Amino acid sequence: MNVSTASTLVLLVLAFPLIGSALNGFLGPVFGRRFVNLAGTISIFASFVVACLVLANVVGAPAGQGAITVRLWDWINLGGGTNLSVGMDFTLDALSALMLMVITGVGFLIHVYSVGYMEHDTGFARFFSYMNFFIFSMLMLVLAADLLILIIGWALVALSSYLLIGFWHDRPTAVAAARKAFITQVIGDVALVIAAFLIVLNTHTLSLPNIFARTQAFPAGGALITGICALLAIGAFAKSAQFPLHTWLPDAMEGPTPVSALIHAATMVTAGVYLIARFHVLFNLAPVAEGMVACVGMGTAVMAGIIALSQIDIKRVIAYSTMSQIGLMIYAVGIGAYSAGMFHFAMHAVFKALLFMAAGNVIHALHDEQDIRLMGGLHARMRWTHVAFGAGSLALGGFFLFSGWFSKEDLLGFGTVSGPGAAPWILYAVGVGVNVLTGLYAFRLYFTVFQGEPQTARGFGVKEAGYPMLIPVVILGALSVIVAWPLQFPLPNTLHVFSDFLSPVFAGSQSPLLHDPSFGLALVALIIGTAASLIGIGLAMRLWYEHRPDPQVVLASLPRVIPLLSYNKFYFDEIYDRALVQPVKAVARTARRVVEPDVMDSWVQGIGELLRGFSLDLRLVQTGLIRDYASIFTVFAVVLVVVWVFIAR
Amino acid sequence: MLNPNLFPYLLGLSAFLFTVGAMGVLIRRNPIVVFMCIELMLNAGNVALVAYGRFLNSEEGQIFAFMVIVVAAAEVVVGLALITQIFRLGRELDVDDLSEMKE
Amino acid sequence: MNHIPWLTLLIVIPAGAAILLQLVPRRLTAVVKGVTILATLAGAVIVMLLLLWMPGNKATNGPLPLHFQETHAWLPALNATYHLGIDGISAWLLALNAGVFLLGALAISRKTTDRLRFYCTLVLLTEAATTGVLLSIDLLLFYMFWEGMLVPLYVLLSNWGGDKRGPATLKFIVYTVAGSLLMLVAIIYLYIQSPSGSFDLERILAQPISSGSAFVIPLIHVTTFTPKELAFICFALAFAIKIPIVPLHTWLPDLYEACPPAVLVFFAGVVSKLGAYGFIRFALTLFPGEMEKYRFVLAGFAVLSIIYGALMALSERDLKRIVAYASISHLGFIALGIFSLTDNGINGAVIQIINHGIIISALFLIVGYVESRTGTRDLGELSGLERRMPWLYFFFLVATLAGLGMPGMNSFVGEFTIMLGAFQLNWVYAVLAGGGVVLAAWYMLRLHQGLMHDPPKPRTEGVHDLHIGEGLLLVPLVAMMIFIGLYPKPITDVSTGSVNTYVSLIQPAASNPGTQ
Amino acid sequence: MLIAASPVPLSFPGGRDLVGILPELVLGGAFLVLMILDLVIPASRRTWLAAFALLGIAAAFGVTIWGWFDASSGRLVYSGSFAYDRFALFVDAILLVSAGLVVMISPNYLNRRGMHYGEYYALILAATLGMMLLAGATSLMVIFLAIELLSLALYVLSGFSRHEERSQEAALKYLLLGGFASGFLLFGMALIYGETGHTQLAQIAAAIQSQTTIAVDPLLLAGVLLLFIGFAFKVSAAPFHSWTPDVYQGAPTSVTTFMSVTTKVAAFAALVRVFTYTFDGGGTHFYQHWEPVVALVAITSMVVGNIAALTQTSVKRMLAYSGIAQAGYILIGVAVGPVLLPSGQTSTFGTIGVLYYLAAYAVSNIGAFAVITVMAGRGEDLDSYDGLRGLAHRRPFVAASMALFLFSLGGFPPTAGFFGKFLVFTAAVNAGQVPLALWGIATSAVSAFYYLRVGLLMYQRPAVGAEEYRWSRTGFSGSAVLVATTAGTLILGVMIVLVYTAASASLKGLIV
Amino acid sequence: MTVLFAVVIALAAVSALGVVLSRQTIYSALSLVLTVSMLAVLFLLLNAQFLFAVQLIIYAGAVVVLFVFIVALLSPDAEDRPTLDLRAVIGIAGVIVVTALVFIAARNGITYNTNGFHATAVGGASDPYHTFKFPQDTVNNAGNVQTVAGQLFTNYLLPFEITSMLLLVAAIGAVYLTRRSSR
Repeated sequence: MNVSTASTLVLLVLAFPLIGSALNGFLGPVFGRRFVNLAGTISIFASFVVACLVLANVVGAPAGQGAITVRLWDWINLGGGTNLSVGMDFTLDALSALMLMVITGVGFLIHVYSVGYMEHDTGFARFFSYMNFFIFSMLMLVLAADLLILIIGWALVALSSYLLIGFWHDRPTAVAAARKAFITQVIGDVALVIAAFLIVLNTHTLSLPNIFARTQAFPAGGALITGICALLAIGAFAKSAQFPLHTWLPDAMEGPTPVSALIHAATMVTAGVYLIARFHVLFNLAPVAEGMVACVGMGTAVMAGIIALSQIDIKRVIAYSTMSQIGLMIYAVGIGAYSAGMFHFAMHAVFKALLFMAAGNVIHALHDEQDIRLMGGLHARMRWTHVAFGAGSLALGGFFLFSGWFSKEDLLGFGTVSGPGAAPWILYAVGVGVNVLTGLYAFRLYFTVFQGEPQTARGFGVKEAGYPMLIPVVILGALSVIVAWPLQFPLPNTLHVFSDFLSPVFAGSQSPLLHDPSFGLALVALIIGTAASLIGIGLAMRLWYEHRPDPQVVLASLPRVIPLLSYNKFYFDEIYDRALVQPVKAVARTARRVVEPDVMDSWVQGIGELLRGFSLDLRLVQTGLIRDYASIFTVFAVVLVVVWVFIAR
Repeated sequence: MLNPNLFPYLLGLSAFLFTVGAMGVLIRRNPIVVFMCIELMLNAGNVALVAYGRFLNSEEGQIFAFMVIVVAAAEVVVGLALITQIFRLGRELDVDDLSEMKE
Repeated sequence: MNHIPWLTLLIVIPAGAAILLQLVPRRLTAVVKGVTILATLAGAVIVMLLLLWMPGNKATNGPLPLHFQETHAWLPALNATYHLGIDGISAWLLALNAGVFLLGALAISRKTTDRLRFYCTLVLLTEAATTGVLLSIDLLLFYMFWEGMLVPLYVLLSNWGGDKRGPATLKFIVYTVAGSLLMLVAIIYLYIQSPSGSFDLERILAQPISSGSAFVIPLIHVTTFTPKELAFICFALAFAIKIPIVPLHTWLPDLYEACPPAVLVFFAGVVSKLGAYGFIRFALTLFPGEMEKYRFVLAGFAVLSIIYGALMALSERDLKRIVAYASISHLGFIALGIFSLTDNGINGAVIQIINHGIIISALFLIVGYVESRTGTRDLGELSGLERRMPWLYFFFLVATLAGLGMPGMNSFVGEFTIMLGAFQLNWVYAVLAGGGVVLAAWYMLRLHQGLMHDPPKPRTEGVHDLHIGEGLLLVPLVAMMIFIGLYPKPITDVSTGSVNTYVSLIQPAASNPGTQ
Repeated sequence: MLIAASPVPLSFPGGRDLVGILPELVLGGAFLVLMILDLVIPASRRTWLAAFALLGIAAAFGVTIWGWFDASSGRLVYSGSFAYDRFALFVDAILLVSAGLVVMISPNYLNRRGMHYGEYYALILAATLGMMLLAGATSLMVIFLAIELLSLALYVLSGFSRHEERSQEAALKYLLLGGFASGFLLFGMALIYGETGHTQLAQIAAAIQSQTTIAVDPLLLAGVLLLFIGFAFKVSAAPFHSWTPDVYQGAPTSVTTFMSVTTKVAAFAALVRVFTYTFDGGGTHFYQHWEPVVALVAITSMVVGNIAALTQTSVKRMLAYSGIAQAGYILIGVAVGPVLLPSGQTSTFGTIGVLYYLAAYAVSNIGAFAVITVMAGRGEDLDSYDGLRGLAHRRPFVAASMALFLFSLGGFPPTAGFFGKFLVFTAAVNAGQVPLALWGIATSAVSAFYYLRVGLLMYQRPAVGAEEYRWSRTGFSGSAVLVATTAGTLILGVMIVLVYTAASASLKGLIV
Repeated sequence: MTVLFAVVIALAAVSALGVVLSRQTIYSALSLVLTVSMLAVLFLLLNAQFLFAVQLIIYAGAVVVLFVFIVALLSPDAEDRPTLDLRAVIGIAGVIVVTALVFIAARNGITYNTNGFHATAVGGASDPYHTFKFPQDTVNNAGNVQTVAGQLFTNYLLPFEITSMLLLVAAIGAVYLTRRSSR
């Protein structure tokens, strides 16, 4: 494909959602609901079509021609060199094409779903405007060929997430959650910005191709490159809700469910994975940073899994599962298994969006009830949803031949061959544990919600959701079963369409942590992993379906600390509040109450008071008595003359 | 005839008259007396002028002194007129009483 | 280029209009306002033309990249000349100046402003003065405008505004006067010391001024500053007070609190930028060595302003005070960019000067609308306005995002480049400034959400949305915020050349990346 | 030191001498005629006297202008006791304009105060005459007599409201302290005469310059300083200022207007002539002996005046203190003395600064006082700050002009005051006396506070129900004066060249 | 001759003290008469005959008499005891110090320079000041009124004329201030 086509495609794919957003925002309130529904969905569909064209172009491109970068306009030019010079650059290659497909595809389905979900909400226009705007910014993120442009997209998705989390702005909790999410994102942005400084000052460019072309500026494994990668990773963690910066994601569930499905499951939160994959050239130069990333990813996976086991809000459970799955992806890209990570991302996008939308159906049917303890027995009353949710859970749990299984086993398989020393093995072992955990919480949710008997009167009266909300669910349900089959099989030298598709992107450099696994080893790993998933699912079945043993009993048998930590999310919110938020607020308060009046302004006031005092004293001297005046006169005259003339010499 | 060493005594006298007059202005409260003290000061000036003129062998001193006497007379006229006017307004003859405006 | 004295026109038009206004009867408020708008509009148009005709980066024969120069003898006895000129930096400040005053003129409400004609007269005189500050190259002329600006401002501030305006105005004037008088002494010193014996900046720069020998405190024999350094410190103080840089800022919040929004639009929009401009145009050119020597200290104070202003904005409850402290924080960024003494930093400062002018005007307009509708500025009594005023919500949202340096918005461009420059100075400054950015997100959201979200409170029940006129005032501002965010190149294309010249005045040691 | 003086040859005054004092002659003639007229003109027509006085002043002004071109290179008249040079004529012009303005605002005011008598104008003319003589005096005798002439007239004028105790008190204070001061003045003159043997400034200068060593006769120096103290009293420079606030407050406002300006102008002219140009010692740095004292007094005045003004609540007293401060600033110009530049020629910034400052001060201060004169209600003075509260809402233009005058006094561009300050500061820095300039800076910053505070009062909206001061109508002459002073303040602030060149030109012909 | 000087000077000084210290206003006035008369005599001794006359006529004759009138008119028996307070003490000290300093300064041509004070006998060669000499010329002759007058009406005409103006102003002022406000 040539530049002109590429730029047309880029413009189109970006323009549709933006136009849709503007139409909905400004004209939506005027033209009403139908207009909004159409504009909102069609714009995304159009963009999806363009994405397909892009994919076609990329796939159809001759070898080595798959990647193309277009400059829409010069953004800023301070003379080049260390002086900033940036263009509005976008790139089309396999990676961005894949992202485009997932974002627009899943995004379109979720928009369709939203039509049903938001049909009773008065703010529909605003909602669709925001959603379209999110798609736009997400596309900008993934298409950006310049770090600065990428940062813009990076922040714009955070913005739309902020807007959507706080969509119901009469709920103080929603508002607070939105603010929390946004500020966390800003921290990530700052990290990215500083990384950008280091990059531009050393490579004299911010355009991604040039950066990757000028890696000789960084001594491999040096402090500089490690720092850069660490900063990039922090940005990724903030976006992907990884360990230190993860607390915003569960609160983000305050937003409407489609939002959770689209932003906080399928697309935005996985941007971190994309970022690291995109910057793999740099990461491959910094093994330390890679290791850090891998550990954080795996650690988050475990932590989130443990927390997910004890949450009672249906959406939060899924949210933590998301966090855990993303942890795995991060682990993958950390150890250098980029295509595996991206594969899991794609699969996860499908089944996690599905799970959220199905959960949305449930919530909707139960009139906004989110407490799973009050659910149950929905399998009979919401068949389609139940089936879809089940499929999704199986995929999530990594059940044999479900999409999740392919991607997760593929990913863990690479874990076996990552890096020197024992650490990788430990990580791998933990990964297997995560498999078990996944099965557990996935099916705890499934069983408690759909099996058993309804816990509340309302549970008996539930009805299946309407078509707009059902069709996407069903489609995704189907996909989550079959989508992986033609793409990838988790064993080397078998089916690897997907990795081949991405290989031109990652062929450039190879992570020092990773070497190709032998077939046998991969097979063993595959068996172990599959077994682990089955174990997890089975355990869940015994505990929450057959109640043999009853979960409460098991819980009681465990040391109290584990459920406590798990239920309270390891107290992260409290710790941050005590350690960061309150101190800053206290400092600010002191600044206003003490520093401003008593320090900053004090010397001004002081001088004023001083002069006033002098002035009053001078008034006292001015007694109005002639003799006093004459005395003053004489004294000073004599002093001046006598002292100056006769003594001071 | 005239002893040059006399000069310091004349100048000393003028300084004495001047300072005494100034002290009088400071310590006396009756405006009329204050006025007299001012006259003393002017006279001190005259003494200096004349003495200098004598020893300088120039008549400027005398002429200057003459002018000063005229000035003194004029000042006295106006001053005493003011004092009587104030007395008419029913004020004490006391400069410490004239302190309506202060600070 | 045609021989019309454009720059003189820029000064004369508002001043002339001010005089013309006296002929208009008081009652014809429409005419009064019309004349004001026309005058400001004419200025804006001229500035636009100048920007178009601006010959890119072509440096002129003088030491400064000046264009459209006008030089006439003014005080031959003192070698003070009537010397006007603009370069890539002042051109943009002029544009901002003209735009903001046009906005201020449009924002005048004929109903609520009493003594409208007097008001308009003062506004126009202020514009003339600020324009003069931006145009004059001759130090004495500059000082005349710089100080003379206070006269109309004083009358303006002491006549319209809140209850506490009296003391606030006095504080502002005395504070500023103290600073500028110091500058006056410095100017005189330069005049006496410069071999050319002239007040004309270019003539002074032509022959460098010897820094003189440092004063030594007797007895303890501590070597203090050289005379030239002291002169520099005087200049720096004057400009720092005007910006203002913490800890010289205490006049600002009180004043902004007492100031009517229509005045704030151009007061906060332009007047506070003049300090920054002074740093670039005069401190940088006259004292390159000293700037380089003290850049770390100055940058430290700038960072202090960023953080401190942010913290104060985080803890204040009065809307105007919040915005005031926010503006202190932003101005800290501008100062940081200048003190980094790098192309990036100074270009960023130029961009940010424009951005801040736009943003702060918008914010103050919005605050004004809110106050006029709800009758309060207490954040605690306001909430849930989004339902009542969706349009205001939209404009305010954009302004907020711009204010917190949202990438894609205008101030991100400025802050990014500034922080890059600061990073070249020393990475610590950039990191601290980054902390300031995070705090900015915090307090801007606190302001925005506190005003817009949560269930409405009694005071915010019955309010109505913006009038079309009010909205139209905000539209261009918001448009600019977004446009500059997406396409800042036009600005920097004009400014870069000049900035290069200014930076090249500093020893190379200052401008190389000091990162590793 | 003594020059053995044989009787000098007698020189009989002739026509050239009369030409030399032509402006003074005209004014003196007007003075005499006016007294006659006072006898014949009925009481109800006294405004005619004002008109006539104005006429006389105008005539004298015209003669002065003619003299400016006539006396391009000045000459000494009356055998060296009076100078007919541009310096004197420049100062004369300022004095005459000020006197004219004051005469214009007087009739209405005096009528309202019920003391409209012909003597008023006579005394004003006499005082102006004395000041003009002082401006041109080149002999200690003439200086002394001129000072006494203007003082006597002012004593009576400040007591002009005969039945008001404040006025009488002010007059007596002024008289007693003035006499006291003139005692010092006289003694100083006596010492100078004795130690140099002459009363003519030219010969005194010669005598001082003939003494080439640094060694200085203490009595001579004492005389110089006493002389300076006498002048300092007249220009009301701290610490010899104590009389000023009381007298300014007690005297009728129109009189205060007159003396607050003209006395300073004349006395400073004499100061420049005597100190900067006579006692400079030519090559022998004699001025080093008195210059520090002058600088000290200057600093004291700036500090005391400005700080004391901070807490005043009476407009007249505030302006009095501001006058003290202004005297300090002008003294800077005197203190730096003549600076010998490395290039060889002497820099005259100081003197030009003094002259410019005097002109600026004249217009601004007369304007400020004129406002409170013409605004003063029937039978009382407008004195307390409260009297100005809300003025801007009743009389916007008067208030605006008042604000302008205050700005000028505070030294803000583009008003006249700025350039006066600027020039004296330049002179100080030029003479290497940066501390002096810095004192000026600091105090100016302080001064902004109280000047602008008054402005705020005027622009305060009067509280509902609170009764306002009863301001009088401006009247034609009053508005004319305000317009004139406003215009002057602005012109001196913007078109600096006019006065600046005049001032510098007036120095070319300056002779002692 | 010298004795006469001594007596006159002493009397003048004492009577001056009398002016300041006497408690009755009228006494002050009378001692002022004595002072001015003594000064008149002094002038005579110093060959200033004209001044001698003027002093007697104007001062003793007019001024002090005016004083006496006013005193008699306004406060015939005003008690004004000068109190010996701090002010007075300082004043007395001032009197002594200043007089002494002036006397010394006049007696020895005190000059100062960087090395500090130098005192040399009056008329000494190293005394740049006070080298008095008395050529027997017209000025110092007895009866030099003519000379003075000649100077007064030629070289010093302007000051002389100014005095006339001065007296006129004084007259106007006095008349204005004291007349009953009938007109």
